[in-house]
Amino acid sequence: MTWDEASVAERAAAFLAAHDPAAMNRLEFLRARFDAGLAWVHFPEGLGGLGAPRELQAVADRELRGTPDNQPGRIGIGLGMAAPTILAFGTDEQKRRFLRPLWTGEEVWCQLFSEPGAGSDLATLATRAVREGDEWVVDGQKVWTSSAHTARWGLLLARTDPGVPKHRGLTYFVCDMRAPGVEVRPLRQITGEAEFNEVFLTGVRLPGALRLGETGDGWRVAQATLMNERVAIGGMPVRRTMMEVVADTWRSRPELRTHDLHQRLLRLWVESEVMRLTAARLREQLAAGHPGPEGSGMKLAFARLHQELSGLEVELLREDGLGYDDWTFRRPETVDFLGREAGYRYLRAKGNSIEGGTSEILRNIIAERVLGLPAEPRADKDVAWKDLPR
Amino acid sequence: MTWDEASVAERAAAFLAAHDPAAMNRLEFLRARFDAGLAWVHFPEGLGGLGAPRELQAVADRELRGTPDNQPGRIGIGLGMAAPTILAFGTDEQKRRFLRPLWTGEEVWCQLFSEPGAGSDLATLATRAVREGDEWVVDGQKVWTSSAHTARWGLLLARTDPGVPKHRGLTYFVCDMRAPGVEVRPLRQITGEAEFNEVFLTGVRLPGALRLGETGDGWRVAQATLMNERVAIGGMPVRRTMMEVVADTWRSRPELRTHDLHQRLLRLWVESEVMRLTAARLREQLAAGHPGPEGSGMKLAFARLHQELSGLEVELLREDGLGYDDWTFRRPETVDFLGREAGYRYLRAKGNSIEGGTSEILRNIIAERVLGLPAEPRADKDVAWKDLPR
Amino acid sequence: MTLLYTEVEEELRAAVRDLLADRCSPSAVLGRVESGTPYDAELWKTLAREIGVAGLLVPEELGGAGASAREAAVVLEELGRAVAPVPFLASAVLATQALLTAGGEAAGELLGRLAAGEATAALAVPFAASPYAPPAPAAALGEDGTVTGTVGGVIGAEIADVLLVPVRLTRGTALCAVEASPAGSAGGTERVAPATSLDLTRPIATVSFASAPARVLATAGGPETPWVREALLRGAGLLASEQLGIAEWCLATTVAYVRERRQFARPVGSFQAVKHRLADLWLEIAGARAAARNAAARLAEAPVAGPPGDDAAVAVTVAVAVAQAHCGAVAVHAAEECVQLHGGIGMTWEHPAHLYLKRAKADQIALGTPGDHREALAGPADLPAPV
Amino acid sequence: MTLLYTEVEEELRAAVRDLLADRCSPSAVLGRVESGTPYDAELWKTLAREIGVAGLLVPEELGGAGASAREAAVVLEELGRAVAPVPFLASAVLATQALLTAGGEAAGELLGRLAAGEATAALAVPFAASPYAPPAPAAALGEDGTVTGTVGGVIGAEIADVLLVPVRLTRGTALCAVEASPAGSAGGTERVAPATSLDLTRPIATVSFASAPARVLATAGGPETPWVREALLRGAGLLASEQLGIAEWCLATTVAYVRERRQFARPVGSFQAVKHRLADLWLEIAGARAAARNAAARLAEAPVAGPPGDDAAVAVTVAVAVAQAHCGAVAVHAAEECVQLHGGIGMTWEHPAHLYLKRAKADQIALGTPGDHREALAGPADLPAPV
Repeated sequence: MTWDEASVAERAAAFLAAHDPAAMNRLEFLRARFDAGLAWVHFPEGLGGLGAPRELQAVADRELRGTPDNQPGRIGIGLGMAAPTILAFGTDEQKRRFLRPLWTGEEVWCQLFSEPGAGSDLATLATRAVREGDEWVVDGQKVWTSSAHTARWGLLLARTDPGVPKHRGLTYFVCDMRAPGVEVRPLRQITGEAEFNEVFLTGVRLPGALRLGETGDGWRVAQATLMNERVAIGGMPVRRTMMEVVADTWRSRPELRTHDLHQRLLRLWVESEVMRLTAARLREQLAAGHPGPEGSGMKLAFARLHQELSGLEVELLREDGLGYDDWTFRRPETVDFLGREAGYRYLRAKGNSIEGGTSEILRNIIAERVLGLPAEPRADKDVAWKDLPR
Repeated sequence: MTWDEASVAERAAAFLAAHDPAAMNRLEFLRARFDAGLAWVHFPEGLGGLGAPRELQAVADRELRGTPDNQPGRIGIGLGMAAPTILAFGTDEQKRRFLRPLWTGEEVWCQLFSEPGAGSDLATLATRAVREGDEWVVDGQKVWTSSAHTARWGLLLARTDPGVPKHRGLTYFVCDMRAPGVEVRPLRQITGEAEFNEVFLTGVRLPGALRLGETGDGWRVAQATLMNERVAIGGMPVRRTMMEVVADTWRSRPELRTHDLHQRLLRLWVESEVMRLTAARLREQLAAGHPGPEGSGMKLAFARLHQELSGLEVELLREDGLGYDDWTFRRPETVDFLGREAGYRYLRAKGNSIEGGTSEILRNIIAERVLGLPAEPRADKDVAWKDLPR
Repeated sequence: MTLLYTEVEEELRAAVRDLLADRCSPSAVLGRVESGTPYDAELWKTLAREIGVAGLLVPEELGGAGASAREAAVVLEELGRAVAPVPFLASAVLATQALLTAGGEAAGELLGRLAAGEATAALAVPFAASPYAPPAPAAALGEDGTVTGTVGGVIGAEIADVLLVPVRLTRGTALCAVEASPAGSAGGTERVAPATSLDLTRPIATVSFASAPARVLATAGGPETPWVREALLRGAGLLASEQLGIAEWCLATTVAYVRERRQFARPVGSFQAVKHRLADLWLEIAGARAAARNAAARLAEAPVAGPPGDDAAVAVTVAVAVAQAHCGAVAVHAAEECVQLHGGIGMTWEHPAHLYLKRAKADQIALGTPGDHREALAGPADLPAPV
Repeated sequence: MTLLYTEVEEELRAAVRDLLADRCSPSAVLGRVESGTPYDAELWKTLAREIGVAGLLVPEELGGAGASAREAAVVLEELGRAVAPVPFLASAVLATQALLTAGGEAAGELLGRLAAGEATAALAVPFAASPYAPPAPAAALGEDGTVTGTVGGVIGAEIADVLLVPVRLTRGTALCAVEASPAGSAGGTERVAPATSLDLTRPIATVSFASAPARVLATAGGPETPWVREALLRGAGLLASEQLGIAEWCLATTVAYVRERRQFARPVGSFQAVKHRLADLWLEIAGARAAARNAAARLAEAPVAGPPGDDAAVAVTVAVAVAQAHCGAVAVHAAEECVQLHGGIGMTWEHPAHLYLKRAKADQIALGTPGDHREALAGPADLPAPV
C-alpha cells in the first residue's frame, strides 16, 4: 500500500489502542512497536517498518509521544550506522537477527574502524582477518571505539588480502564483542573522562555468517556506514546551542564585559546565525529531494564555531575560567556540553574537528567532490597494501 | 690593507677635498666616487669598492651626505640584483664593462625572468636561446618587467637545452635591450598605472660575451639574483609605515571611529609593532653574522599587514573610501604608497603577496627549509623539460 | 517561508542571465569603465522594459509586477555576478523603496513611470550611509518650493531622470522629486558631477541643486526621514544578494583557473593549501546564500514597514543585519582570493577580477559597514555592550 | 639594548634545560598532575639553590644574583617548554617584584630568604588580575595586627612558606607578610584550599586568613596597591617568555610528529595545507620571540618603577602590553594546532599536548587578557577610542 500521513497516524492509533504502555513492560512495548512497523517506518515490513517514505517517521513519533522510547542517545551507533548498513548489505538472516534487538536497545553496537596507524587514511588499516575453514580469525588493534565496553556487537573492518591495493583487500564483519580474545580498555581523554576505548583483538574467531557483504568489498560497505555517521553527527538534536550558553554567561555577568569581547561575541553570534540558516536551507533541500553539498561543510563550520565560542567563554570568565569542574576519570555514555562547565566545553570541542572525519579531510572532500578540484598525486592507489611505505 | 671606520672616513674626506661636488658635473662626480672605491666599499678595488667590510658603507655614506647621489630608487634592480650577480658570476671583462655605469645610473637594468607560463614555477620557463656560431638567438616572452622601457640591459634567463630536466637546461645572459627584436609593451595594473612591462623577444641576437656564468648553469646564477631580490624587498627604506598613515587618518577623523574599527586597529598596531621588533631582531642577527631564517617570513608578514591595514583604511573612510584619486594610465618609476590615496594603497598592496615570490611559495620555503618538513611528491624533477605536461 | 529558489525565481534568473551573457561580458564592461558613460543605458532599457525588472517591487495597481524582495534579490545576484553597470539597485530598489514608503498620489505616479521603464530615479543620499544612522537631509526646501543643497557619494544619478531629494523644512523633513535636465542641456538648476570612484562599474557622483523646482512627495514631522531609513535598510538587505553574486563569480572563476593553470607540472588547484582555502571560501559562500535568501524572504514577508520595534520589524532588521555583516565580508574575501590565486594575471587591468574586487570593496562600505550591522544586532540578540 | 640572547643567558638556559630534561619529562609531569602535591618541591629546591634561579631578580646586596628580567625571561622560556610544576613565576617573579617595590628592611630580609632558596613566597592576589585594574585588597588588617579575608585564584600558595597579602587599612593599603603554618599542622590561622584547576601544572588555590599574625612590609596612602600593580605588570611582561616556551615546544613537537606520521603513504607533514599552517605558526612564534625579548629587555633597563607616565614607564608598559597581546594568543594557537595536527592522539590524556593546551589557555587569562593589553595600548599608541 501507499502510506500517507493519515494512514500512518491511524496505524499508530490502532497500535496504541492494542498496547497500553502503562500496562506493559517497557521492552515488550518496544518489541511490539517494532513488530507493528512503527520503529522506522521507511524500513521494510517485517523489519520494523512499513516501507513508507522516510519523512512519515515524524508522524509515528508524534503519535507515540510520551510512550517509552529506546533511549536513542545510548544506542546512536546502532541506529545511525549499524542499522542502515545491515539493511543495505546484510543477508535476510542477518537483518532478522540483528535489527530488532538493535532498535529496542537490547543490544548495543559499536564501530571498530579506526586504528592507531589508520585515522584519516582509514583504508590503510592493518587488522588482519584470516580465513580458517568456515571461520575468520581476527588479530589487530582498534581505537576511538565508543560504547565498546557496553556493546554486544561491533562493526568491524579488517584486511583479508594484503596483496592487493589497500581499498580492495578489506572485508566487513559483525564482531561478537563477547568472543574470546576481545579486550576492551578505556581511553582517557584530555577532558579527564573516557568516552572511547581501545579494543585489542587477539585470535578472535568469527563464524562466516558474521561477514557483512562480500569478501574484499569491505571498503564499499564501510563508505555507507561513514556517510550515515556524518549525517548522524550533523543532525544530532541539541537542547541548546553553544551560542546560547555563552550568551547567557555574557548576560548574567555584566562586570566581565569589554569591547574586545563584545566585538568578538557579535561576530560569533552572526556566524552562529549564518550556520543555523545554512542548516535550515540544507534541510529544505533534503526534504525537496535535492540533497545539496552543503552537508559536508556543516560539520566543519560546527567544529570551528564550537571551538571559538568555548574558547571565548573560558577567556570571558577570567578567574572562573582558571577553574575546572572535575578531572575524575569517568565513563560517560553520551556527550553533554551543557551539563558541564566552560573548561570542559573548551576541551571537548577540540575533538569536534577530529572525530568522524577531521576538518582537514572534510576540506579535501569539499574541494574535490564539490568544487571538482583535482586530487593530489597519489602513490598509494595501485600499490599492494603490503608494499606501501610505513 | 684592513679598513676600519677611521680609515674609510679619512678616504672619504680626502676624496671630497679633491672633488668639490659644487664645482663638478653630477655624473663626473659619481664616476670619480666610483673610481675612489667609495661606491660600495665591500666591492673589490677597481670595481667601485675598497674590499672593506660591508658595514663600513654606512661610514662612506655618512661622510658623503649631501653630495649628488645615484638616485637609488630609479636603479634598484641594477644595484640590488644585477651588481651582486655580475660580481659573483661575471668575467673580469663583464665586471669592468657593466659595474661602473650601473652604479652611476648611466645604465638602467631590468630583470627578464618571469613568463606568462612560469611564475611561481620559474624553472619551467620557455624562452629559448639557440647557439649560432658565437651568437645566441633568443625567442620568447617575458612579463612583470619593471624598468624595461628605460633599461639599457636586462638580466635574462633562457632555456638552452630542452632535453634535460627543467632546472638543468637554463643559461643566464645579459640582454641588450637595444638589440633588434626586443619589443617592450606596458602592462597596466589594477591601480590604473603600469609599473611593469611585457617584453617580447623575437630573433634577438646576443653575442657570446653576454653569457653570464656557464651554459646550463643559469638556475644557480638566478638563485643568487633572487636571494638578493628578497633581501632588497625586505630592506627597502620607508619614509613612513602603512601603520602610521592609517593611524593618522584615525587621529584626524574622530567622527569615523567605531568600536569595531578601534579593536581591529589596535590588533593591527600590535602586529605592526611585533613585525618591527622581528625585523630589528633579524638585523641584529645579520650584524652579528648569524643570519636567521626570520628573513623569509618578513615579506610574508609585511604583505599581510599591508593588505589588512589598507583594507581597513578604505573601510574606515566610508564615503571617502568610495572614491579613487586617479585612474589615468601612467608609467611611474617607483612605487610610493604614501603619495597616493587609500584606494591606491589598497589595490597596490594586493601585489605585495605576489611579486618577488608569492606568499604561498614563501610558506613552502619556510616549511621546507626552516622547519624541515618533507617536500611534496614531485613529478617534474627528473623529467626532461620538453616532456613535462603543460 | 523558504530559503530555496522558487521556479518563478529561477526563470527570472535565467532570463536575466541570458541577457547579460549576451550583452554584458567582462570585456564589454571593461571597455566601458573609463568612458564618459559608465552606465549602460541600452542594457538597462532592455532589462527594465523587456524583462520588467524595474517594476518588480512596484504593486500591480501602480503598474508594477507586484513581485517581492525575493525576485529583486535574484536579479541582484545576477547583476552582481556580471558587475553589470545598470542602475537597478539605485532606481528599482533604493528610489523605489523610498517612494513606496512615501506613498501618496505623486509617489504612485512616479512609481508607475519607473515600473514601465519610462523613467529612472536616484535617491540623493550618500551610498555610504548606514540605515542605523541615516544622514540628516543635506538640502533645504525654499519658500518658493525649490530645492537647494549638495549631496555627495550618490549612485545612479548620471543616468537618472528623476532625483529624489530628502530636504529640511522649517519643522520636519520632506521627500522631494526633482526632474533632471535633459542630458547635455545647459543652465539646469540641478547638476550631477561624476566623481572618480573606486568602483568602476557603479561610480558615485555629487548632486547639487540651486533653486531647483521640486514636487513634495511626503513630509514627516520630526527630524527623521523614514523614507530614507527604510530605503537604506531594505537596500542593505538586498545588497547581500548582489554580494552573493559577486562572491559566486569569484569562486567559480578561481576554481576554473586553478584547475587549468599548471605550475610544477601539476594543476595549481591540486595543491592542498589552495584546495583548503577554496573549500573554506565555498563554505562562507554557502552561508552567504542562506543569509541573503533569509533577508530577502523576511523583506518579502513584510513588504510594508511596520512600527519600529514590533516583531516583524525586528525580524527584518536581524535578517538584514546578519546578511550584511556576513555577505559584505564574504564578497571582499572572495574577490581578494580571486586576485591572489590568479597570481600576476589577477593584478592586470585586462583581467576582470579587479572589477569585482572594486565592486566588493565599495559594497562593503555601502549601506552600512559589516561593523555597523553587527553593532545593530547587539539589541535584538540581547548581547549588551560594556557600560 | 639587544633582542638577542647573550652568552650568559644561553649558559643559564642550558643549565635549566639540562636539569629539566633529567627531572621533568612530560611523563613525570603527567604522573604528578592529579596527585595531592602538584608542585615539585624537590625540583624547585634544586633550581632555586643549585642553579640559583630564585634570586635572579634580587640585588646582590640582598643576597641575590643581581641579574635582570632578561635572565628571568630565559628561565621562564625553559619552564614553559617543560610545563614545569615549580613556583618560579609565583615566588621568584610575582612575590619578588612585590617585595622589591615595597622596599624596606623587612622586605629586604625576606628577599634574602627567597634568594637563598630558604623560603618560597606567594602573592595573595588572583592570578587573573589585570595590571591595568589591580584588584582592591580582599583582606583587612585588624587593630591587633592580624589579617582577615579570603583571596581566590592564587598560584603557588600550596608550596609557599610566606604569603604576601595586600590589605585594606582604615586609610590606605598595606602589604603584609604571613608565615604559612608548617604543612600538616592543624589550627593555623591561614588556610590554603586547592581548587580544581584548568591548568594541571600550575593549579590555583583559595587562601583564607582568620586573624593571622602578620608583619606590615609597606604602606600606601591612597586606595592603590603599587606593589601589586608593579608585580602584575612585570609578571605579565615575563609571562610572555613562558608563553614563548610553550609555543616553541608545541611547534617543535608537532613538526616532529608530522614528519614521521604517515597517512596516504606520505608523511602528513608533506601535505601543503599542513605545511602552510605550520609556516604561519612559525612566523607568529618568531614575532613572539622578538616581542618577549623586547619586553624583558625593557624591564631590565628599568628595574625600578619610575613615576607612571614618564618615558621609561611608558616604554615598559608598551613593551609589556605588546608582548602579552601577541604571545598570549600565540601560545594558545600553537597548543591548539598541536592537538589538532596530532589527530586523535593529541586528544588523549597520555599524550602531553593537553598539559600545554591547559597551561596556554590559563596563561591567556593570567595577568590580563590579550584584550586588556591591547586596550592599554590605545593611549600610548595615540589611537583613541570612539567617544
